[in-house]
Amino acid sequence: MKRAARLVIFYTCLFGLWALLAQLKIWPPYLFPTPWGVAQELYYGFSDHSYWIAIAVSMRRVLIGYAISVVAGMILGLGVASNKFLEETMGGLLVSLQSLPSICWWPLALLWFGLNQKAILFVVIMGSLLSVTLAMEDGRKQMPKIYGMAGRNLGARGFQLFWHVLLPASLPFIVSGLKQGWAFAWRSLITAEMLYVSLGLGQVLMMGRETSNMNAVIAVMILIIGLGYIVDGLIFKSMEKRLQHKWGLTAAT
Amino acid sequence: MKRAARLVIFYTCLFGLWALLAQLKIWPPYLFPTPWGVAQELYYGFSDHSYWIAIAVSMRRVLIGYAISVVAGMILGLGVASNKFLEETMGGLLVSLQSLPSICWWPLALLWFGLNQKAILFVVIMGSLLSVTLAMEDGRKQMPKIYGMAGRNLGARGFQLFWHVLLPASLPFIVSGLKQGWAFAWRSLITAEMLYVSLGLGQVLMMGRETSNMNAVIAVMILIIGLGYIVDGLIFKSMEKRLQHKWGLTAAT
Amino acid sequence: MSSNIQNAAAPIVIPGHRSPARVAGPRSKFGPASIGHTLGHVSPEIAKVGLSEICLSYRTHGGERLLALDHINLQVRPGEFLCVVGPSGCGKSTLLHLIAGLHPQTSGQILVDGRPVEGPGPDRILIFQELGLFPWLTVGENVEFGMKMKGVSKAEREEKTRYYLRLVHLWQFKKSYTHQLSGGMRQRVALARALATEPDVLLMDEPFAALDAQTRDLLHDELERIWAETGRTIIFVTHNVREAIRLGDRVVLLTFRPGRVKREFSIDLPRPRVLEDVHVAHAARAILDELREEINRSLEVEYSVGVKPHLAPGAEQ
Amino acid sequence: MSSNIQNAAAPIVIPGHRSPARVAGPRSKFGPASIGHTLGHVSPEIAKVGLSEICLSYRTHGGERLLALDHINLQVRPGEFLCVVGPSGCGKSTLLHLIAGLHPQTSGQILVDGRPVEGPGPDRILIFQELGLFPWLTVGENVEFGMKMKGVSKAEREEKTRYYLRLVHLWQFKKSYTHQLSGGMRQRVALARALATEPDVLLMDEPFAALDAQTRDLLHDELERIWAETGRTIIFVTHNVREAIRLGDRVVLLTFRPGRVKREFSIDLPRPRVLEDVHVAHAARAILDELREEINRSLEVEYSVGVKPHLAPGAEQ
Amino acid sequence: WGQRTANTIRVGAFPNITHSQAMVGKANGFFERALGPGVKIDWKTFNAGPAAMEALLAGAIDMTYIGPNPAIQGYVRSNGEALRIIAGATSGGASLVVRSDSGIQKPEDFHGRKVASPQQGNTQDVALRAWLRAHGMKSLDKGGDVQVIPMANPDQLTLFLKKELDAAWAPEPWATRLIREGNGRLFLDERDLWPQGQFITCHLIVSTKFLDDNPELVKKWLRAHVELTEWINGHLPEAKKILNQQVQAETGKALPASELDEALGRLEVTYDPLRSSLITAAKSSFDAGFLGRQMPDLSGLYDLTLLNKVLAETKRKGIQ
Ligand SMILES: Nc1ncnc2c1ncn2[C@@H]1O[C@H](COP(=O)(O)OP(=O)(O)OP(=O)(O)O)[C@@H](O)[C@H]1O
Ligand SMILES: Nc1ncnc2c1ncn2[C@@H]1O[C@H](COP(=O)(O)OP(=O)(O)OP(=O)(O)O)[C@@H](O)[C@H]1O
Ligand SMILES: [Mg+2]
Ligand SMILES: [Mg+2]
Repeated sequence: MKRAARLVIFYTCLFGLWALLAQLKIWPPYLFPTPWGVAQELYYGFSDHSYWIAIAVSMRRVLIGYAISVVAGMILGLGVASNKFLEETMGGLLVSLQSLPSICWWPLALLWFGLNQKAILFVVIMGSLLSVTLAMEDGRKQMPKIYGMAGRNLGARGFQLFWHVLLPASLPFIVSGLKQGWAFAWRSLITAEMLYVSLGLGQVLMMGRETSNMNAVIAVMILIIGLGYIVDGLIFKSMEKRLQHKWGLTAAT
Repeated sequence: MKRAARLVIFYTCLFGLWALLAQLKIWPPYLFPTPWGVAQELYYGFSDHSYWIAIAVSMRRVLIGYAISVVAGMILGLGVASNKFLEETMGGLLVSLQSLPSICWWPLALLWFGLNQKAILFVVIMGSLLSVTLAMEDGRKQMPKIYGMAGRNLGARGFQLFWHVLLPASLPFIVSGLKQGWAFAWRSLITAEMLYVSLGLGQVLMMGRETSNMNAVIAVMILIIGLGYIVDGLIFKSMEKRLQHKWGLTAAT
Repeated sequence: MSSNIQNAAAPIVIPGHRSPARVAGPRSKFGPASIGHTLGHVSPEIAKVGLSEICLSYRTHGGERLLALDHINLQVRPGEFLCVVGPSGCGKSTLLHLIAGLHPQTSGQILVDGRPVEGPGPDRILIFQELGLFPWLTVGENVEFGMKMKGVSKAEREEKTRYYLRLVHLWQFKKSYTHQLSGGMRQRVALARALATEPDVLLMDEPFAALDAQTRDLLHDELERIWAETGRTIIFVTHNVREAIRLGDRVVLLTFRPGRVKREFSIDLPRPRVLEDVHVAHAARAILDELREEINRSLEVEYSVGVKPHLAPGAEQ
Repeated sequence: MSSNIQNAAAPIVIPGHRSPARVAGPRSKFGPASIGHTLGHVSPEIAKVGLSEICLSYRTHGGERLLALDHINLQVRPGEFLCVVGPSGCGKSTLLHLIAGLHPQTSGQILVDGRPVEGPGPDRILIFQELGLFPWLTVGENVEFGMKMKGVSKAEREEKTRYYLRLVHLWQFKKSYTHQLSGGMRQRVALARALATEPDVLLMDEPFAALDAQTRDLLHDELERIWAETGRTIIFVTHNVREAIRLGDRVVLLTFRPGRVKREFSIDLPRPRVLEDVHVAHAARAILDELREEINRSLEVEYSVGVKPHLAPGAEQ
Repeated sequence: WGQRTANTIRVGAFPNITHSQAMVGKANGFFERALGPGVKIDWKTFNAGPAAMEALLAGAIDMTYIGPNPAIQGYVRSNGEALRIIAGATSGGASLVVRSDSGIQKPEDFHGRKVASPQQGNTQDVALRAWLRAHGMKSLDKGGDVQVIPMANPDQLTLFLKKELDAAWAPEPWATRLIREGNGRLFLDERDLWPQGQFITCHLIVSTKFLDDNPELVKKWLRAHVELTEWINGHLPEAKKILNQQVQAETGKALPASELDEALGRLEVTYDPLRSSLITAAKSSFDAGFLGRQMPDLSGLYDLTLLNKVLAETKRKGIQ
């Protein structure tokens, strides 16, 4: 109950501040939209279903792309952390490859897949894959040695060792990295959707910008934040809670 | 020596593969540039100093923006992890705010700062700040409880506790998060530099796209990768080495 | 023999029943209460550490609660060397955590110097059973840590670090990281770290468990000397009854889950005592007998819900 | 008394000098070599575990190397219960790690069943001094872990988990996570986990260090019973000399850094033995005397470079 | 012809008034009807030239409406292989707008000012630089004192309002928006700089391969394109309505009627590719340093045979 109250207070204050700033008219409303302008935009967007469609399309893309990134990133990360050759060669490139803006991958995506969903998925995957890989590698490397030793000592080998020991032992790292990967995936998706208009929130954002419709821009921001909030709550927060419960990272009394 | 040899082999193979693919002419060279085309582009870019300037300008921006993000992100992350109110309100928003593409911050940056370096810095900071915050928060939360207890038991309080215990205890997480933040900073920088052309590698990339000059696009990619590689080696790798040495995460025999 | 050990007050606390501490309880068969100081008379006012009606329960799986400590009443005199023994899992570590102020108790009150404990303080330093050394610091820096937090000057810190690292025979390893040490060496670093902070109250949770007999003996002597010289109050948890008798002014025996004070023994043997001494052995027997009772009770709990695996008849120690 | 303990072979190995194991060394004053089986005759062929000329050095700060084990020669018979004692930091844990195949030795050869050790194997299970329990698994899942890796069926796993958790009195805690256990309880989980895997060779690194006397006694009996019933080979590291004598067929004493085999004692006391027994106490004294020599040597090393802090005269145990 | 003709044609366009034929044709199904039932049109929407050009070069689309600059760049980069311009689409529609309170009255007032263009090296950017040069001024990066700031159109509006920009060379509808919403004033209509007030803003390009493989299809498209162009010119009010509806459908926001009128008033819909204006623009682009070290040969850029065939068949005047 108290938690809910605190949340209500926080968001009320936030919106109040926004409304106040908008009311003061320091900036004209098409530069600094009012909450009610944005609310109206959201209302229209939802009532003509265009926002629902945009959300459905973008969520589908980001979820598929992200899921592939997570699986592939984990495998890659494990490879990099356990294979000396890969570590020396790929390992040093992970951070820098991850620094490449998504737009760099777009020509390649077009070349390989043409203008379609796959190209967008490719950009999303390239945007988040190496982030997950990095997290996995770091998790694997910075995991206390004792877990690996205990696992091997008890007979775990190869995939078993990975699945039953290395993965759970580095889960605290991985969960942290997964969040970053999620953010990367969204950003890449929006970039891709802005390059090639094919529904999705990126399109709404682009069009809002193209038509100088700040209400729409803010509406999309709110939608992205809202979706992130839900996913964070459903996936990451609950993973963290489980982790903290198991590992005893919260007070138990 | 062996390490160097392996690296040489790896990169030779990589370029060989590239050259081979380019030589096979599966795709025309304006889609899939040849290594020598890119080499020439790099040569011209460096000999007329434009790449040097672009690198200097971009590096300066990314380093300043990133440094600010790191400091502010750590403070914020610690706040979020230790203050219940902040955690419940801000904490749930971190992932979703971090998911916002940089382009969303750009109108705000223009509004607040106008046309100058600060606007670009703002975008870079907004791009990486919350990533560092997330890492710090996760590090702080998933740190084994015993360190905090031992620190408090030995009389550490407030800032002392943060500086001497919480920070070093969560350093493995933080280093991992710093890498992700670095990647975010670069991506945001390039986005900003593409929106408002003011020297920098983003401009070179933009021009490459504008003029359908894939050689220039690949050249910029190589420059970004190269810079990332150097920074990774100078900063992150050495931080990791130190950490692994201290914490005994590498074999000691 | 029997005059050397004295059962001062062992109120058997009935669960949920609030019995005041320190009323006369059943006397131990080892001797009259008249010998030695009467522990029952440590009033809460003069006590260095006073626990009254302390309960603590942990959350466990499925939302149940596990009662770890049940109405603990205990007064520790200033300068007293109190040893706490009890079966594994009875709540000894928990008790020290509470006194150190690391968690809040579920109910009851803990007073140190007459003031309620509201968190950790530099006057009470705990040696954790898990040690809690900082892996990012060298051995020397670990030992310095508490002093640094107190603001001790660099020169003094260095001097004390040397002194205490020598004391635990680890001066040579001052620049090593903790992962480079053996189990026993780590335990000695934790000991040095706590001693170097020079607190009023030293809370020690099985600090010698990983040490070989000889090293432990040497450190017993050192600890006793430091205690005698500085007048510190020490609460010492151990599973080794002889060790408790070797060191303690008084030994408190906790019951098996939930932990209650089953009995207190006042140890009046002259110091320095010797671990292998017959008097110590004899005194230990009395405590061990009580302890065995507790263990048997724990086995009953354990096996009350199923078939008992083959168990050899209880051994003698 | 003196017939109960036998110093079988204690070749004092000179550093760097390759002396064959098991040649006759100086005899202990406790008795002739004729009593009990002659340990010197365990040939490498029939040995379950054979170490020859094992050296191990660790990298330390500043690039120096610390010699932890120095030309260790040791043959363990199939079904033997070998105890290893030695001063803290002498290399006992390191030795077990090597046999478990967790690091490579610097030089020398380790044979198990005549084959060189090339990594960990399910035939050799180690109980780590740091336990190495998995915090993401419940107590029950931790115990099951090794069996799961071996591919034991679910039903059998459950049965064994119950059996071994009962054995260590923790069946009630099967659904708890390890952070919810006390130090001693964790140690018992690690014990159950290793026993449940039912390896040929059990390597135990101070497995009872955190247990109270009574619980330890019970587990001594259980361990001895399991050993007798299954004919497992056990290498048992302890800092408790009495415990070594209570359990071992043979006790090996390692020297202070670098660890060498200082002396071996064959324990011929009839089983079951009792920890508090005078025979055990008497036998312990011999080993303790040797141990004291080592500790004194360690102190010399420690204080050779500075002022010695006040040290009480060596205690008696 | 022996080639199997495609049954799908992938066409790019922007939801923008300079892409009038595409928007109107999309809205009323004009092209579908013209191509017949056997051919499916796969419309791809882009926001900017480079993305459309990337897609064309990568073979992800067959044909697109696009501005002159990306077309030249694509042609030059592919050594004349990848694409051909086959018809014009719109002419005009770019203006130099100054902020009303900037105090700029005559060209000399531009000294020391900040002037925006949409993108470095794009059509308007090149026009701006050429115009500055013609008036004896140079941009900052060429040693002059006029600060040419390439930046996205929406951001120009923001900065007009923040009074951080003094002028902008902008395409429609942005020029109109800058005037109406950004407190701007029309300083120069680019049409005034060109003979007959015509210069190419958007044209239709097709990938060479598609053109070679499917000339019939392309021809059908061109015929529809020509007819649609004339229809629009003949039914302007109706066309405007359809155009605005389509733009709203794709961008979520319609232009206010008056803005639309004003913007379209500076535009002309035409199928004439206005080759000479493109060649002139390419020359300026080369002078500004955006076309490499050597003036490229643009002789093969146009392939107007099909257009001329269509024009001849429908008894219209051909284009040289
Ligand atoms: N964090 C926790 N969550 C739940 N239960 C806990 C927790 N910590 C301890 N317990 C339970 O509390 C009881 C007492 O634990 P404590 O560590 O105080 O025992 P102890 O007397 O120190 O035992 P030992 O001698 O084995 O160290 C145990 O039964 C244990 O299972
Ligand atoms: N990872 C390591 N790096 C460097 N030195 C190490 C490392 N592990 C152990 N040592 C050193 O090796 C020596 C032997 O350590 P080991 O843990 O084998 O001792 P031990 O006999 O088990 O001692 P204890 O009884 O205290 O557990 C010690 O001096 C220790 O400092
Ligand atoms: Mg404990
Ligand atoms: Mg050890």
